[in-house]
Amino acid sequence: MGASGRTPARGPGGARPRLAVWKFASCDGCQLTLLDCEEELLSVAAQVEIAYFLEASSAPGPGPYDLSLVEGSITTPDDLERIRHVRRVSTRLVTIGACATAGGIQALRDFADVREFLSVVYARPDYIATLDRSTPISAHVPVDFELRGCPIDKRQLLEVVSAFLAGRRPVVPPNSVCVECKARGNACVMVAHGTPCLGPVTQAGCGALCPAFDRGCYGCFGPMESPNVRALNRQLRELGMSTPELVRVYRTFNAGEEPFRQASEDADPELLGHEKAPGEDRGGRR
Amino acid sequence: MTHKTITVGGLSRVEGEGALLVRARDGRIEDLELRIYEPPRFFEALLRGRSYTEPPDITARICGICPVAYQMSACQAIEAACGVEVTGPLRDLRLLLYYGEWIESHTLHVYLLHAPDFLGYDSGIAMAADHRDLIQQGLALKKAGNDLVAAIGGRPIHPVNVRVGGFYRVPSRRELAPAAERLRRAREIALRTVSWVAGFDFPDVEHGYRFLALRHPGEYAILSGALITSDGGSFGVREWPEHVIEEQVPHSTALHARLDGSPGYLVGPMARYSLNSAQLSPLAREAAAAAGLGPACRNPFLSIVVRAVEIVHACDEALRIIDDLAEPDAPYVPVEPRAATGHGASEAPRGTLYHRYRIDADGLIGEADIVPPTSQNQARIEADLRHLIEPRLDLPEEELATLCERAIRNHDPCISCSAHFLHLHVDSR
Amino acid sequence: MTAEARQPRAERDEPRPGLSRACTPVRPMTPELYRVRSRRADRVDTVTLQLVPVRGGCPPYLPGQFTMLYAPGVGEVPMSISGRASSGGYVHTIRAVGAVSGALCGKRPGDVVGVRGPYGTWWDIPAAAEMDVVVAAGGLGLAPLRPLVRELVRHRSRYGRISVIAGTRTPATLVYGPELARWRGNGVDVQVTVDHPDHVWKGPVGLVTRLLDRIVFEPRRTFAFVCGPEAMMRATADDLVGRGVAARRVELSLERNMKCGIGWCGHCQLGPLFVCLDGPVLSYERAARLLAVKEL
Amino acid sequence: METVVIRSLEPLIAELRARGFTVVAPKARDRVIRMDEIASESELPRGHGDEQAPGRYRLRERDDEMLFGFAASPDSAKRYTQPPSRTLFRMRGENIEEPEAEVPRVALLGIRACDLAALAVQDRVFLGGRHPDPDYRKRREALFLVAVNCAVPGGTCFCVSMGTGPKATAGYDLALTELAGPHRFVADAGSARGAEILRALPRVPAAEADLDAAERVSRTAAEHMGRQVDTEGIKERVAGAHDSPRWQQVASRCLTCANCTMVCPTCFCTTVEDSTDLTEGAAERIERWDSCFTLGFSEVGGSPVRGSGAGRYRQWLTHKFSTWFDQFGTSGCVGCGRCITWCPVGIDVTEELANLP
Ligand SMILES: Cc1cc2nc3c(=O)[nH]c(=O)nc-3n(C[C@H](O)[C@H](O)[C@H](O)COP(=O)(O)OP(=O)(O)OC[C@H]3O[C@@H](n4cnc5c(N)ncnc54)[C@H](O)[C@@H]3O)c2cc1C
Ligand code: SF4
Ligand code: SF4
Ligand code: SF4
Repeated sequence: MGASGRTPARGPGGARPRLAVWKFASCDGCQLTLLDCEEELLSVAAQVEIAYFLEASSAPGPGPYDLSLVEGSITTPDDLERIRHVRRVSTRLVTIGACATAGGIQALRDFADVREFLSVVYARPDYIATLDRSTPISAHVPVDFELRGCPIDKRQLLEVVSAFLAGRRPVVPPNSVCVECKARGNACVMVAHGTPCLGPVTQAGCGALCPAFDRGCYGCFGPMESPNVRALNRQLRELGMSTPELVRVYRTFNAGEEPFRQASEDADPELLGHEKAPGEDRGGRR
Repeated sequence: MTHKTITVGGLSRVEGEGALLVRARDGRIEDLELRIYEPPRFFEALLRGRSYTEPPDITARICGICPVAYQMSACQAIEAACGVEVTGPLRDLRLLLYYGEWIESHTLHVYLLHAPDFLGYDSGIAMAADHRDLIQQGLALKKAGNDLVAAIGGRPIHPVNVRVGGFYRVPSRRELAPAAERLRRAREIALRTVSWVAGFDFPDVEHGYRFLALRHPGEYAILSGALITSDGGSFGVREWPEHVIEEQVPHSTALHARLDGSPGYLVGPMARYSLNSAQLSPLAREAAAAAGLGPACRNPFLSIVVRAVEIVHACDEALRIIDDLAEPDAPYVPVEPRAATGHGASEAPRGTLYHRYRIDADGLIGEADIVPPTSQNQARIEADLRHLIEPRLDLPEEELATLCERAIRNHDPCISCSAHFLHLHVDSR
Repeated sequence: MTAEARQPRAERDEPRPGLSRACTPVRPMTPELYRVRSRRADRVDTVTLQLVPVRGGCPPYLPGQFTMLYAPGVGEVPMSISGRASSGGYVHTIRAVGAVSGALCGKRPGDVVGVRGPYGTWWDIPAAAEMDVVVAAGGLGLAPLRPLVRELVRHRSRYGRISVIAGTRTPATLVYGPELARWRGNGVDVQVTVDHPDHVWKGPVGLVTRLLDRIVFEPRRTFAFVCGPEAMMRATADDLVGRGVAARRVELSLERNMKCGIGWCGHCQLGPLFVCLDGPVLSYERAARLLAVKEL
Repeated sequence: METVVIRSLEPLIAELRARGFTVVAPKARDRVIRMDEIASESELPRGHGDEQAPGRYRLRERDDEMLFGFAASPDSAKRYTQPPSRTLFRMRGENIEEPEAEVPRVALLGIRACDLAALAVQDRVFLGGRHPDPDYRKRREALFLVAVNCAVPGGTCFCVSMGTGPKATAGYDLALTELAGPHRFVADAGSARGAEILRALPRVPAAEADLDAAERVSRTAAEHMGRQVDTEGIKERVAGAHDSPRWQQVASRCLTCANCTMVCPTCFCTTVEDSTDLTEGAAERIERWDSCFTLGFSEVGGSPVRGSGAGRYRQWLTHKFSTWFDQFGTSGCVGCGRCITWCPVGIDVTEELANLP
């Protein structure tokens, strides 16, 4: 995969490239990020034809699209079909956000019984069509690039869009949050006040926001390129985190990312008892 | 015999995705469904077993458009359970954060989603081709809201600085200064926005809405208060479960909320305005009067004016708070868990948002209930549509479909925040 | 060849600490603009570009050196100089493997690219005088070797036997075909082997090292220049050394990640070396130990 | 110029500011002592100390009036000589423009002997080679350095082992030793402009007793190093330890998070990032801090040369204590201890070195 887009994305005859934004199970926050580019929105719109973006326009243009941004995870049988359609009509497909990239918070159902979840919320669960897993887009169709974050970062979104338009590799460094944290000039919250932090195992991109606000990173950008969760877990325990806390901290918005899943299971192997049998297909990726 | 089906598939310019299905026979509507594709995400279920400190971050993810609202209702519900009340400068900061979200969310709706309806464009972006300065001014206003949320919360979507009891760190005056600067300009834009939208052409409709909103003795209620209704009812937040009942109706696509036994009430800007307009800031009241709004508003198409007025109020109040913001002693008040149930409600941009949590002595959540504004308005929106369509069934289908979309957008339904809308795939027979 | 190339090796290996030079007005990280003068597609994924400076002249280079080539807005990568452009500039042969190389390959005559350099060490051609010369290339390793061979051919009489052995994936992926033929006509033994023959290929199949049996050289009086994938270079150098060629007379050109080309970014470190400054051309005597350490 | 005694730093701060320097000095902020802009002596962390251990830093109250009663702060001079990121150039059409380098005129008040040694190392990296960095030179020349000799080394300091402290011996404009009872500073100038500034301040010549007291401060500090390293033959020892099983052991603890390289005052590695502007197709390149702990750092042909944590940790330690000598004729480590304190899991270079064969 990777994003070595060799030729810039251009529509036929040098027309403006056509952009589409799709939504699956999600909170809308990631696609809203596009509308939150207040200073850049009109320039983006001048460079690309925003051809399909239901949140913003009631004139959906027909496919094919040069670049599709996909938000949300796959949780229903219909969506399973729809994502295949999206892939067919898109030259390049980029997933935006933790839902699309890792299954999102709704992937917590993977650790429980979805029927039971249903009955907690709905009196008549039988009306609800849902899959028992929340899976990332890449579990169903090939993806050209995955942009992390819950929500994604606005600068990174613009970077990905402009990189795809210019035909270069997006500059989205997969290293730890610590690199950004130090560049920003934060004092490490773990070292300076013993606050547990997932920064060392989490991918950069947010600009080290949480430490800048005196709290530990909670991993909303998912695992960094070479996360040593075991080593971090030892330290987090030293700082006073209990086993259930450790399990919970990895089971939030990126629970479906393998290293985080692993980390939560490592933290408490016993918790595995009443969950799915090991080895069973987890519907994840990699 | 005429038989007519109107479908508006892929409802646009609403946050989230939905569709409308209307079946009519012989000039009468037989069936009207506002369909929501939003797949269920089970927040209430996945909150069980989590720590009482987690709902602000977790429930923010219900809706990327009003995450602060979720954080505020969640914090207050948990604090109520633990017997803590956040007051003074910390409460002021919360309000400030909330105003930021109001400005952002309302402006998004007014400029990019709703105004194009009145001016005949498909989108705000398309509108920019002819009205670049207008849209740019709207974007600047929106940015002022976002910047305020980011200055206090770290980022506009899913802010990181909110915790049960207050904040992780209190931003310094220096950090707030640029946001304040932008707000001053934003207030001017907001005023211009009111007169701009007041000049739109509005269909002459009025509905006999039954309104529900918070009321606070000292302010135009946003962060907290008690509930009041337009038919004179009032109750405390903790009595919510006795008054508002959510039902799953087989022939409907959503959990329908009933207020004191009957369905079809309305929350949101029109409700707030009609119940509390006297408490708006003087500047906002002036703007409302100049725009021709009376003390109440029952024409849903005018909701865009009400939103604009609320933006003025938010800018005005935010500036007032910033100007006399005191430094809190600590960024948060400690909140110790105890076995109890807590209720919290606040006014999200789209209306009253209620949370309830039962926690145990160790702070683990046993039960969570979240009632978002859109699910409360669902039945009322359908009723609006019926009224609107039935006399106009002869219109060309496309025109009718457009009208319906507009009528839905009047209520700015945020479908993704409907934590438990249904995807119904079988009709009732 | 410029006079510098004739300098003995010791003079180019000055110890750097303490060495200082007046600052140039232009930042060392800012490229000069060059225009694509001509473009030749060598294979499906490989092109040769002639680049000439948009203004001013271009600094002299020595065979083996590289430039940092910038595809505007896409990125900058190291590229060996594979010749001098006829009107004073550089020739680069580029294979499209990723974003930057792909963008460079897409450049057309008239387009502008950025160039910094030339950088790095060069083939020690003077040291090969009077000796048999073995030039071994794997794939596009032929690119930095091309100016070297041309230099050898130009002064053919200074050297003993000259052999060029080249390995390539398939007959179709061979670069510089016509030129190889010309070298052959100029007293150079040119041998080519392929990994995957097609139906017309009649030549040898397999690793480049197997060609060593097919050429003639006197190991004790031989100088070898090797460039290709690292595994190929190590195998070839080991083989040559095994046959009695002194390791200090075997030169390799190494590839490492480079972001600056001038020793600032640290990416190209190989133990004590910066490949951009101390390489890319290194004697096997120095390189063998380093390449033997995993993940150095 | 002779050594003098000054009573207060207020005149010095005022003089520096009058000469157009932004004065940057230690300040207690965010629960650490950090380098930050100050306008007056009152902003210095009087009565604050620190406690440093592997992976641990705590601010402590001191029961005296010392202004500099703590060890190395998380910030070194690196941020001012080599900013975390900078724009290299912009290209529009066929035009390349180089933005003026930002050259803050900063007086660093309270930097330590190890920091000065680190600046000397950086000078070799950025100015000593074939390709000196003109921007670095400008930034470097714009700095005014007021060193303070360490009185209370931290638990992770080992400058004595590295021969870089605790007393500043070169590379400063002014050097101060803080003395108590009465509270005063012994000051001497290390440059002409330092001497000039000193002459402008209210001062008295240092008495024998002052000099003795200052000497005692540095001697005591030298005796209280938190850590030590046996530097005998260290270059060869580390280089020869390629195959030690110790790398695997440390890799099982190392997070490959890169904090150590970010806080290290001499780590200089950077990467570049190219971007294009959506509006007008203008291209830009920035340079930013990078680290040998990232995977992209050594990526060739799509995969990293140093894929394992062990390989990356080995690169870092070997570079600092061995190959740095080959490249720059000096050690890459000045013994400031920052990498030990700020490693979130407390990996200790001195311990790792001691455990190598
Ligand atoms: C001194 C020196 C001289 C050189 N001379 C030449 C020369 O003369 N000619 C020449 O063609 N090359 C030469 N190279 C190699 C050239 O520099 C590289 O091919 C170039 O840097 C590739 O950059 P890129 O941006 O095009 O590819 P990149 O995007 O960096 O990708 C490079 C490779 O990695 C793969 N890749 C990229 N991203 C991923 C990913 N996410 N996952 C998996 N794989 C990925 C690509 O498919 C490709 O195989 C030389 C290198 C050096 C150091
Ligand atoms: S290696 Fe560690 S102790 Fe040495 S200079 Fe760097 S940060 Fe300081
Ligand atoms: S230790 Fe690593 S980051 Fe530091 S200078 Fe060396 S290679 Fe660069
Ligand atoms: S040694 Fe420590 S600070 Fe450095 S990369 Fe490893 S864990 Fe991070």
